[in-house]
Amino acid sequence: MADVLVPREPVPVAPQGRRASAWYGMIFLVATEAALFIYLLFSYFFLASQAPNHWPPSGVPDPLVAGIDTLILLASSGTAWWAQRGIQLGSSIRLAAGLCVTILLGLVFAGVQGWEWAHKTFTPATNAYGSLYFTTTGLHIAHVAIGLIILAFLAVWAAMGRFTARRHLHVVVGVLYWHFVDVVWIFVFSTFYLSPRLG
Amino acid sequence: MTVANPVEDTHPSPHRARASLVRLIYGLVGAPLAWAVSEVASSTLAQEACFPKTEPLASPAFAGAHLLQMVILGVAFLISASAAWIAYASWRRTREEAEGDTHVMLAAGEGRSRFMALAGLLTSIGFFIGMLFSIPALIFVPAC
Amino acid sequence: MTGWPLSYLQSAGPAASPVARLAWGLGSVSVAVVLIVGVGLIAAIWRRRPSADDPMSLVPGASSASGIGWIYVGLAISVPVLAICTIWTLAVLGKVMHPASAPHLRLQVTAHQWWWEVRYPTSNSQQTFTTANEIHIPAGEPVEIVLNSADVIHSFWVPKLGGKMDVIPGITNRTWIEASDPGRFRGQCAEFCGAQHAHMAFYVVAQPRAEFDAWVADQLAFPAKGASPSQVVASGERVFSARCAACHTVSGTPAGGIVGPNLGHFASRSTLAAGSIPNDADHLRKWIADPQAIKPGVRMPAVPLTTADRDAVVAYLESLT
Amino acid sequence: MADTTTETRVPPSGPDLAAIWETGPGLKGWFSTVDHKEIGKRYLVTALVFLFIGGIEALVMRAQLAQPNQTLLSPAEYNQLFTMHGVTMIFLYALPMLSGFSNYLWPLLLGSRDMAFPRLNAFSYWVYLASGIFIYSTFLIGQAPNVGWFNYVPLAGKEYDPGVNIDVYALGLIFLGISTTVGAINFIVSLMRTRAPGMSINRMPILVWGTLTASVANLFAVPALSAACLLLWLDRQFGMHFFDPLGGGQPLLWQHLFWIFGHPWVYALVLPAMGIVSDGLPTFCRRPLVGYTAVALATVATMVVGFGVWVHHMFATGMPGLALSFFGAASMIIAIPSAVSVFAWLGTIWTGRPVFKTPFLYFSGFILLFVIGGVSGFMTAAVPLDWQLTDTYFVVAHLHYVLLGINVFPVIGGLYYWFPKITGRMANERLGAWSFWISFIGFNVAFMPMHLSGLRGMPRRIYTYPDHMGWDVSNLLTSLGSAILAIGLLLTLYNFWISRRRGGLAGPNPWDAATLEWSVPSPPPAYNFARIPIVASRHPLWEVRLKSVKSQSNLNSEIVLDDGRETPATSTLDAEADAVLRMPGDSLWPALLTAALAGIFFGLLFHLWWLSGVAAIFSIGFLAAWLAPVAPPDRAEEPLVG
Repeated sequence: MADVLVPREPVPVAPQGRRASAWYGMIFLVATEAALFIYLLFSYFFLASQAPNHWPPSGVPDPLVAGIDTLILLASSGTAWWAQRGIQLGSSIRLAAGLCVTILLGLVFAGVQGWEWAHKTFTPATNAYGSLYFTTTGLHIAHVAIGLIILAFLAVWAAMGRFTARRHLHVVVGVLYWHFVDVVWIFVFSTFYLSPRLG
Repeated sequence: MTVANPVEDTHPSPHRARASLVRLIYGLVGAPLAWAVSEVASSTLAQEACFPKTEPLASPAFAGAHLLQMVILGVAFLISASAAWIAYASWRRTREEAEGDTHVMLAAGEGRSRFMALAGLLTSIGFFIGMLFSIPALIFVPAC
Repeated sequence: MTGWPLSYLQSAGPAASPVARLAWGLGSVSVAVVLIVGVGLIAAIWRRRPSADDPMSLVPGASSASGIGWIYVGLAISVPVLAICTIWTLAVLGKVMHPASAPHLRLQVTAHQWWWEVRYPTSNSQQTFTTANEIHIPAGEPVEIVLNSADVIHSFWVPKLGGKMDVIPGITNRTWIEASDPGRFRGQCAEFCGAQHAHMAFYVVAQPRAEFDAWVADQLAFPAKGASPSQVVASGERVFSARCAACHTVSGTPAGGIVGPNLGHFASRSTLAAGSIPNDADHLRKWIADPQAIKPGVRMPAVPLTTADRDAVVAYLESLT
Repeated sequence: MADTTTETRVPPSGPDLAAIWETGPGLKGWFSTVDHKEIGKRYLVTALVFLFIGGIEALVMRAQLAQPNQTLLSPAEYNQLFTMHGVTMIFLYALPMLSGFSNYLWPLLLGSRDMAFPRLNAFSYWVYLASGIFIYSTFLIGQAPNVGWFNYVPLAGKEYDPGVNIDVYALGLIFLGISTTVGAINFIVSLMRTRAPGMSINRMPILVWGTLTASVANLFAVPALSAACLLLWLDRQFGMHFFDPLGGGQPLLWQHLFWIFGHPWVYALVLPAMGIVSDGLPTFCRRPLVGYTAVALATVATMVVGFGVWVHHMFATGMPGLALSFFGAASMIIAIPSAVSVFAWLGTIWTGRPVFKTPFLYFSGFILLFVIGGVSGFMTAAVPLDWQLTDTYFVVAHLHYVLLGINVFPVIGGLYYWFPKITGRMANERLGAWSFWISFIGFNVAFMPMHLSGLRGMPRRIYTYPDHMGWDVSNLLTSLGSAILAIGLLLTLYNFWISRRRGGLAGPNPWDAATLEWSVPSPPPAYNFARIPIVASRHPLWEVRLKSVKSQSNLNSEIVLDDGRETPATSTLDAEADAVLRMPGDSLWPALLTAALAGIFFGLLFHLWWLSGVAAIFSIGFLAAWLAPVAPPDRAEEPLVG
């Protein structure tokens, strides 16, 4: 009876990719983190809809700089993917290089974000909008920072030759997290920079 | 039960090829999602129409909220019905993958595909009935 | 009924009565469900005990009954009952959301930690007056209550006259009450609001229209009428101005503090400290001497006064009829 | 293939497996173990300790409320006590207790050797323990949380509560949320990947369905609480305005976020417990559960609806009646899946042959309490009636019927049920029966009159009450009943204490139960299964005798996997084996990481920013050391059998 349920031929040990527990674990970690951002964005829309006066109180933010920053972050997802493809083809060098470029792009994103912060006319304590803006983007930057730390460790491990074409689960899982950081930014950006333009 | 392939007989779902996973999952989640979205959307609409800012209004801020709520509910009914129909179709294709009729199925749950199909059918019917409970709200409760 | 001042199972007005009927109805359904399931459970348990002599009785699945019929029966009973109860509930909701006719009287009630400020606006803005912890309404008429909070969330609740309505800072909520007949109804803050949440009661006094109008006229008469002030009352007023007026207003006098309740017509109120103790000279003396002993945490401090000064203040306040 | 004569067998346990799987000796072993059974036991014991602490808090409050106008407690003390009672029971007892069951039982029920992430499992326990200590740390200095377990703003804001009382609440629940979240992920992935071959989703025990449902819900619900607590903490520490109407914030935002979390959470507290009953009751009725499909579905459906009813905690907030009606209707239909479960249990008893062992008493008593808690919930679902019922003792009675009736009674029954499996010895039946009847009577004497207090208008959360309100007798009864209930619970603890040494030897399957955990010795070996079972039905140990089951499970399969810590991975729906998982061994990193995280949170609480900073750096280091890539296994592929 074992034939169907238990294959006779050998099965992978410590499987990679989508048969690995860690891959599932990251998917669900991303799901719960996404929920966290959804609740923050819910808070934004809730307070926006109840605001007695105009919203945002400090005027609609200019999306130009943040928009360019968004493109930089999206590009970093591309380079992360390129790095991951590298190790899948067996190149530790390409992995390490790709990760370094990704980290660089991530740092640029964070720097531009810092510039944005410095040029805001309000602070987190000015009003609820300021609290929302700085908390949500701040929490996102915290995720970027964690992502950068992950990528840095991956780059170091890659340089140490810890990954091979067949063993690179850490890369797959870490890059998955980085993609999440990028995707969630699209929603944060749309909420804060684009949605006030709708009405 | 006579099955041509005795090896297949030991599989939890011998007829798994007969019902696609997408259809099984639509049968399972279609109605609950439709219900959840319609409920939250309708009450958000009611909130916005009557208590948009810091004071309750005597009459809705915008006309058509009531109509829109009915439309939302109607769409949700349609989605539930379609989910029920698709689940039923999956059930018909897979209901013989293990012994016993619907009652045995409900009691024992053997046959993984038909389990999912039947569960989808029951879910869809259940949430369809659940949405019926929203109708009196639209009839008896004033907009504001 | 008189024994249960906050019971809502007996109601006294049209905002509460349909709900009281609903409570009895749903309560009866609930009790019936519990009894039916309870009897079924006991019967099921005692129906067929396994016998020690018969080892076969312990073999799993000795009975081939699927038992699925139980679920069918359970659903066949519960779904229609639930549907009927939902329809009834929502019909009652539609009925009690608004009074049958638009209210003529609209009161501004502001909740404070831990007392109620009640403002009676009239068409003439000179003719508004403020009182505390005692709401007079005309019987047989709906009264709209406009609720605001001065600090935290409270909940306005007069069980015999209507359901709760939260009082939330930043938003204005509205509710209505109506007493079909004259009477005195206890109310209570129902949302936890800090140390003295327990002692945040108030009374609604429903009076026949004429009596109510007389009460309003009384409240509007400034300064409070009363016998020509005796010496002790006059001295009490001086002490009050010096020691109490920073927090309390007495309408019609220079005392104008806005932290504590307005004490105009103080003696006309039946209780002290938001329904905590009766309003009489004895209790008032104890209250002024040490409010924290009666209501620990209350915002009113124990103002150090000589016994003579305290007695004078008591006499003064009790003269404010 | 299967050993059909006894259905329970002593596996040919190889010494190799024991050497591979057993925890190392000494203190280091104690801190580094990743054995799910050890972790599960720690969860159970810790949760019982919190039940005990929460119970003492309740008894002190009941002494204060036994009669009107008592002054045993000051309002400040009372407010901390009722808050800590709620926080303890709801956050530190109820869910961790169920996690304890699931941690101990899942791999045994699923036919696996461990959870998908053994180290994460240890981590979730340590964080639970640390956050419990964290939350209680300020209790000792008299500054415990003091505005109720749902902590409404602005009363919880800095202006009205300037001490650390609320900071410890906000930070403590974020901290605990980490434990809940990683635990939930672990359960979900374990379910998806580490079931025995053949255990398709329609053959899983209901307890697994219950915990799965609760875990998925927690994944999406807990972030709402974490977000709310974060925003509150920022409001308090940095003058932000999320909940401050003067700065454009809204107190109601807290209530929405809290209850979006809170309602799914209370279902997470009961669904696994209902699963305990659905799995345990059939053993004592000598027949399979009636309507397995319907009950599994009802479990999931309850949670789906549970996500759409959060506003029923906010009926009195002034939201428009129509908006409330939709939530009221949704709250009504929750009764439908509940009815399915109740009638399935009734049908199981009716068509079975009930055996009066202690677990059966608790399980069948639970059914009645479930129905009572259910119908009072049905009454509060009625919007206009809830305007009267909410915030009175009627709701307090309801939630105690729900949380004690649907959580504590199944939990105690479950402890009696699996006590022989966990300890290898039988609990004392006589003491067990006494404990049930005393607990059951005490519970009802305490909480039935509480409905009456509520119907006569007694508001909740008052530290004292005047006389002549009609509340005297019912409150006295409640206080007496709670003391009786406490005696019953103590009797249970006493029973467990003496039976774990003196009880009769249990053997693998003392109840003649049907599921996989009873196929291994009691207590189970570190590796659980010497040979991974291949499952062919929902009743592997009954199928020979059950007429309705034709297929046969193989409890003596050829899957041994003794080349290291290994367990098979199977596909999610049909459980077809498709890989061999390499499981990590004992590790100190989870405990160390928890210590570092505790440093972060204590630093934030007492504004020791340097401590938080240093601890954060240590956290990153520990995490990196934990997750660093290890040498790959010798072989990339190996056969599962032969």
